[in-house]
Amino acid sequence: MIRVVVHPAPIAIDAELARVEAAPGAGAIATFTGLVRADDGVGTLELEHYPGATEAALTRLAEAATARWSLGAATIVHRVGPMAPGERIVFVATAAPHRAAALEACTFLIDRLKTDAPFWKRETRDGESRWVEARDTDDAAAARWRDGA
Amino acid sequence: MIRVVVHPAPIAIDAELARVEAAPGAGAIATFTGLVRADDGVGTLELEHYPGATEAALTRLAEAATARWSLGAATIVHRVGPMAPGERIVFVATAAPHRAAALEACTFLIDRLKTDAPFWKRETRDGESRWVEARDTDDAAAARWRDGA
Amino acid sequence: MAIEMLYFAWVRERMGRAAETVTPPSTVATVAQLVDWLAARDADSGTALADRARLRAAVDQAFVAMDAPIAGAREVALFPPVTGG
Amino acid sequence: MAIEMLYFAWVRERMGRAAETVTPPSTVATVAQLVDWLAARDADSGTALADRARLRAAVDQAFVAMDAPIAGAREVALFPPVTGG
Repeated sequence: MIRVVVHPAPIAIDAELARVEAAPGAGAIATFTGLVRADDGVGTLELEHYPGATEAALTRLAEAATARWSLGAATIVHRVGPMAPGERIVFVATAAPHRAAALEACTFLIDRLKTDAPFWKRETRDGESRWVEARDTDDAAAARWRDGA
Repeated sequence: MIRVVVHPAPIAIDAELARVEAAPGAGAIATFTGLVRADDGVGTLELEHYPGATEAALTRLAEAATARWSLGAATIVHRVGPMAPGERIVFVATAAPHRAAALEACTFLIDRLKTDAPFWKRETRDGESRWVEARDTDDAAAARWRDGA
Repeated sequence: MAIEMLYFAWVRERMGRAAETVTPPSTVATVAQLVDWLAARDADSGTALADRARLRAAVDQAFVAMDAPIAGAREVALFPPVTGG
Repeated sequence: MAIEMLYFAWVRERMGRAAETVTPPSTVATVAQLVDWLAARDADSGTALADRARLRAAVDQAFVAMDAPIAGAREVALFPPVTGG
């Protein structure tokens, strides 16, 4: 059960979790939520994406995780547009019979999302607006899932 | 910010998540939820615990994770008493500035909880009630976090 | 010295009680010796505690190995391997 | 053949447009050659696309390397390294 949502509305975790928990064979649910940090001078964050290609990339990731870890459910919800500190940017949830599969698949999805899905962050910090630079650590985190690692 | 709850009431994830997301420096939230599986013949599950010792063990785990991964928040909620298929047994949540710390700490907490906290499951399956046997894989999962691994 | 014994899960069921206060002789120095002494009291305790390989213990709420000393212990718990989460 | 170009993030801002339809000559066979050709059109495009090391591309919505062929491509997107999640 794959669910991919890219949307400007706030992310309602409740409803998303209920769907994932209802997946057949769900004994273990892992989630990851990314927030706009409230404490390091960021005023607002704006997320741009590549309509169509983004949803396709996220769906491919969810399909890969579902096949590799035999997931009962994989959900990726990514917010786009402007958002405020403390708000949720991204929510990933996985359901599996046992915890190792759910937790590993959840880590895989957020690691790969960071490098494989076309999103770009622009943040306003101390009154100045700039595009966020990609981080080398994201490439490294994504790389460890390749080649069956 | 450590929060440990051992309680017979259903686990309300919403309120727990809101607390964790409000932690100082929270940019990444990882959660794990364990459910009574609905599809393998289990009618009811009953959780027994060691009052006092259980809370102390969970608090020690949360403190260890907080120190090791510099968490902004660590929450462990464990249900006890009788529960039905599909209901939540355990909920673990961690908050950190970055995702690797939140995800690793969450995995650590549920792995170690399985072996280090005094809970015992009794399940009714196909009309017969029996105590659940410990799994060797749980010992192995917990062991990989020891000795600074 | 008096020790408060606690039993959990199938140990509790097989012992037929959740708790009891016992006063072992001073020759009983470790958890393993305490289990032996309890098991020797009567046939029911002997049966309940027969499967030593599947018994775990805590002394004053801290998990310990079976050869741990019980000197000064106020509370000793016996139970099966844990299965939470 | 006409190609629909899409620009995102600072590439979009520096190009001053989000999309355009271009018809490069048949000698333009790869993404890198397409970027060179676009950059040579005018000073603004040249400036916008100057930082080649930080340019990434997708052909028909699939991420590709800069030496990927564009034969038959209907849509080519240029953008900085992604920063979602």
